[in-house]
Amino acid sequence: MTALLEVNDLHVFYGAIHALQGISFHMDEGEIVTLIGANGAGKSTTLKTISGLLRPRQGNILFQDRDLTKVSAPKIVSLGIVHVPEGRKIFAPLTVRENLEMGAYSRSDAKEIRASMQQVFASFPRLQERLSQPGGTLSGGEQQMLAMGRGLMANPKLLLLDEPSMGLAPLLVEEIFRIIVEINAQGTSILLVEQNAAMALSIADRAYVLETGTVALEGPAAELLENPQVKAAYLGR
Amino acid sequence: MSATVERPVVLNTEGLSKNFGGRVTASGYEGGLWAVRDFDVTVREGELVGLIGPNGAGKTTVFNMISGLISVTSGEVEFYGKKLVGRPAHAITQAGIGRTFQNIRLFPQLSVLDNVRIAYHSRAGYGLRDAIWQGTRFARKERELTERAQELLALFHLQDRQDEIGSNLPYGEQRRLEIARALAGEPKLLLLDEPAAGMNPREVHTLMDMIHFIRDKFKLTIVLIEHQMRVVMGICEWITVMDFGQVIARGTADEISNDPKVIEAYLGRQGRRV
Amino acid sequence: MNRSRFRFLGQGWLFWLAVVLIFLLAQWVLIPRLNEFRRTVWVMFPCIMAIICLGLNFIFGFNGQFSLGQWGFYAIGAYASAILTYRLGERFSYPVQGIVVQVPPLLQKLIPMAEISLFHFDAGKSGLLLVAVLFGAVLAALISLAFGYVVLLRLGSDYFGIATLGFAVIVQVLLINSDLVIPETKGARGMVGIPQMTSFFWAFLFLVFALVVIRNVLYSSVGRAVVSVREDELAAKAMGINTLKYKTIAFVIGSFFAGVAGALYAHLYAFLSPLYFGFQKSFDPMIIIVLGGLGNLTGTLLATFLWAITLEGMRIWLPQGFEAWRFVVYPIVLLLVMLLRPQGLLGKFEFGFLRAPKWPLRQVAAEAAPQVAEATAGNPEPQEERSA
Amino acid sequence: MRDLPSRIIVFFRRNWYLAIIGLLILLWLAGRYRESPLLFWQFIVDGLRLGFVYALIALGYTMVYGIVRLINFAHGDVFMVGSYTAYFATTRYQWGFLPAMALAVGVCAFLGVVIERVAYKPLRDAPRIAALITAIGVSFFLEYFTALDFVFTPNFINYTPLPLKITTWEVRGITFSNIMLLIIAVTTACLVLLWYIVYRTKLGKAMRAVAWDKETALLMGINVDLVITSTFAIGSGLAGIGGMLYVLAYPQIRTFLGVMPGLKAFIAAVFGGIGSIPGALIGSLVIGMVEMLAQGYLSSPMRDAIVFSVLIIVLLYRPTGLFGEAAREKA
Repeated sequence: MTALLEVNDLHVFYGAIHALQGISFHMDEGEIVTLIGANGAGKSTTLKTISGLLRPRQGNILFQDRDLTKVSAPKIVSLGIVHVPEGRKIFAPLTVRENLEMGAYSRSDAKEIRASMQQVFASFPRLQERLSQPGGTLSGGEQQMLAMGRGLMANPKLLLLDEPSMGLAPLLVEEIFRIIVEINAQGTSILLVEQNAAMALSIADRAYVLETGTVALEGPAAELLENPQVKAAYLGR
Repeated sequence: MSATVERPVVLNTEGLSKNFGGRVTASGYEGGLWAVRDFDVTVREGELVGLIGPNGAGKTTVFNMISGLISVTSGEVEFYGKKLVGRPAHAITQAGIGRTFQNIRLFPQLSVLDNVRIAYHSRAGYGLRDAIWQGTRFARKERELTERAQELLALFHLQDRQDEIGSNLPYGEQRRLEIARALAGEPKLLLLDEPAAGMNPREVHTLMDMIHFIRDKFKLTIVLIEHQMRVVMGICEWITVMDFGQVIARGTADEISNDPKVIEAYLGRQGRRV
Repeated sequence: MNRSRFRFLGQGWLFWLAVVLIFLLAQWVLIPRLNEFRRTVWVMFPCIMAIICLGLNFIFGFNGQFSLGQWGFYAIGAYASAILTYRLGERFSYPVQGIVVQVPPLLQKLIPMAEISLFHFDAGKSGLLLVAVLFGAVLAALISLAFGYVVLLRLGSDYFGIATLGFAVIVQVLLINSDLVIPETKGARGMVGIPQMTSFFWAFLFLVFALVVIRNVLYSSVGRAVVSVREDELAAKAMGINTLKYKTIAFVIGSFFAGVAGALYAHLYAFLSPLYFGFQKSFDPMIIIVLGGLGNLTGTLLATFLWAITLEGMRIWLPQGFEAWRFVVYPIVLLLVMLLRPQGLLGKFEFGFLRAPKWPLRQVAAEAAPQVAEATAGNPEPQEERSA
Repeated sequence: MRDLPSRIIVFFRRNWYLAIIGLLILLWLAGRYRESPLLFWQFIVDGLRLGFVYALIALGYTMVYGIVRLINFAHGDVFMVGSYTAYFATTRYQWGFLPAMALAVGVCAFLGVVIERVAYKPLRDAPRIAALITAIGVSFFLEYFTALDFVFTPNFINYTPLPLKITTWEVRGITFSNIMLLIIAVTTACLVLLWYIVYRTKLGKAMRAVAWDKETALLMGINVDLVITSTFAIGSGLAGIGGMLYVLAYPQIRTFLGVMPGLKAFIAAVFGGIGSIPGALIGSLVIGMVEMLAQGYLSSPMRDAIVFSVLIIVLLYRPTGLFGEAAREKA
């Protein structure tokens, strides 16, 4: 079986700053893979490069054997990769419904879009109650749900989640993670970037630890959870 | 904690509230969103107080109101008994309240040294005329203030970086520079807004040591915001928990982590594990 | 022990040498070779324009206030000083003949002047010009203080730009109607008979004056406060800086120099027309400082001269009958420069004296705070803005 | 809107000096009204006519500013090109009214797109001021290039014959013309159409999404470049219609014709709250009427000063214009 996503030797620069210094990893269909690491290790940069917001100077990204490094960001979405950005980035003046519609921008079949919306409501019933409310008036947790629902509206094969738990009450974090597992169970592969390494490792299949733009460690999530190095640096126990 | 009772009150807020988007009508505020409602806190000299809650709970809004960066809708802030509400931000800083920001706000295109020297501005000891003339008084005062800035930088291991541009520093150094800059204003009360954001547990640990160190060295009172319980548990003497703009609990770390209201609204059943 | 004092002067010697050399070269080599018109538009007018641009750069480039109203203060300076000298008129003239040096015949071949007269000037007129410049500049500064106090207090960024543009338009309209109150301005017809007193010496002197004052303010605590407002106004407030005060200071200083430039302009051409102070021209200083690079003094000087020489030079360089193409070529050049160098011609380069003085590293024996571990050494990811 | 009267009372109670100034102006106007009510109403009607034309230009400013935060100084000159297109189509080539208008829309939309691609798009990641300077540059270029002898020449052109017959009639002594009714009808239709596009179509929603956050819009699969280009096309097309209507009402054409209406429409957009469609309309109508009253009762040059003074005063008390979203208090 070929990998769903394969990242080979990725180098990315912000001006003169060498942010990614040769990152390689892969993920198979149906997996939850998580990238953990300190601030500045290059986790968000990796996601932005996969979704086409940043261009690598070297290396390639293969999605179902197709090279993404020359593909435009909107085209990547229509190929089936959706990136839910850090900090949710809700379109505040648009209503919840319009936000969801924007998620389905790359699709044109009205009937299927309606079906997707029903699916999103099944996962996030709270969104249905607030359909005509401007996105900016939702609470932090609801915004995260909207961001994820909006991502799902594109019917992705692969969902890139950047810090979904950021700034949420522990109570809500648990709910969000439960939903992530649920989405994965319905067949969407998930690449998860998390500050909250303990939570991320507890739901992931495999994990990569990034340090200063390179992959420092990799392995099954359960193993890393027990790794003394990881424990000391990222789990705080 | 019986000794704390005699210490003087540094900061006291009463009914501090902030409404965004509401309109003044003859009968008070109408509509809008209450970001903070009736926030009360009392902080005594030398204490280290934690303010926790999820994003959007209103913690940063409280800081912004205390430091005068946004207007206060109602309520009062007292600093060593002096009323602060209505005074401009720079006057509040000069009165002795320093702060840092959640998403580090350095002066991005200025050198590290200038970042700190700006904070010494109100103590520069010369004015526009001296600056234009560049006489001996200017030279002397400028040297004094630069040397003080360099000493402060040395304290934070940044002295070799003085000519570097602020935004080119790595993340950890930016955090330290921001704290150094806040200390340059010689505050009595320091407000730290999520100083541990984006740090791994090991870094958080050293950061907490540093916070203890500066509190003792500069005889500070510190209030810090955090949304991870674990970070504040170890070092804060008192903790206030906020959610949806309101205080839902206050007490010592132990009291908070066993408070049923906090568990229900914030931590969750297994929350203490996280 | 006074080393730091000498640092400030010490770095300056090259600058002052350059100033004197440039002056001598221009006065005795360049100017005699140019005819009256070119002398005015290529040498003297750019000096004046550079003064107004330095002022605007102080406001926009260093303080971050998007002001399109500089032209209004320029007009105020011009008219105020012109009215003053018009009224005082020709009564002031006390020529002073100084030492006249006869140049040896050999040197005459190199320098196309038969004699060099030192101290040959008109004391009365010079005094009158100084008073006029001061009057125009102070009036511009006072009006900017009042306008700034009302507008800076409440408006930011683009809205401030629009309000200041409005100010410039209002000033122009008032000038058109000014003959109702002050008959000698002759309103829309334009004011004539202003004594022509601006020489290269004065234009250059005031340019150096503006440059040194702005440079000195910039690299002091006042200047750092001014710049901090541009960098991050909120953080500046939290550092105890009265941002409103420093916005006002920058605005007033910038307008003061606009007034200086206006006064020199009035006494250069001896004719003022409200048409010249229209809103489309008011973009010129903004264009120049962006070309030279915001917050770059050397760049502003360079861009002003390049701008003036290109724009006026095209009158000569373009083939006969293509005069109308001047303003077709100019925007194309502008576009190309912006597309190729959006950061300005010089980027961050500054001429020595105009650069911020550096302080020596100092090893301080201080008890050090616990080191925060550097797991992140190297590359900060840009921090996402978060709101709470 | 229900509590508007009470809000106005609260406002004036706080800013009593404004109330006094306003009262004086009202008294002065009332005096003029008593002299000749007819003249007063005629000015108002003329002001409305002007205001409806401004609205078409102001919409373009507002849309472009909303999406790329750029004051598109070349917009007034696109408007001028629209006037010339309509003039040549109807006089030299004898086109009918509607085809000529369609041509003006097409030419202006195309011009807008070209300007965006050549002068603004390459600078999207550069400092905002760089794009502003190129906007000024494009404006100069259009004005002076079209003034060349082999293009439109620098001379005034009198628009004769007009493509439609002007009929005027008097209602109680106030003169109306069919041109005015045409202007009102066309502008209203454009407004409704625009409102429909922005709030009801996929493109319009994408425009609002792009205006809020370009990067996230990209992540949703929105072709941001295409959306921005469409915005320029729509805004410039509206300016084309405006250009045609303007020269029908004021039939003298010159290549600098767009400068003042462009500036006024821009002021109107800011006055109404930049980014807001109803704001652009209301702002334009108010500016048009203020301008006509100032011109009628004071003098022609004074009107620019009066318009700007009104703008500055409004901005001082509503820093984002009448209908602008309230400034977010950010910290």
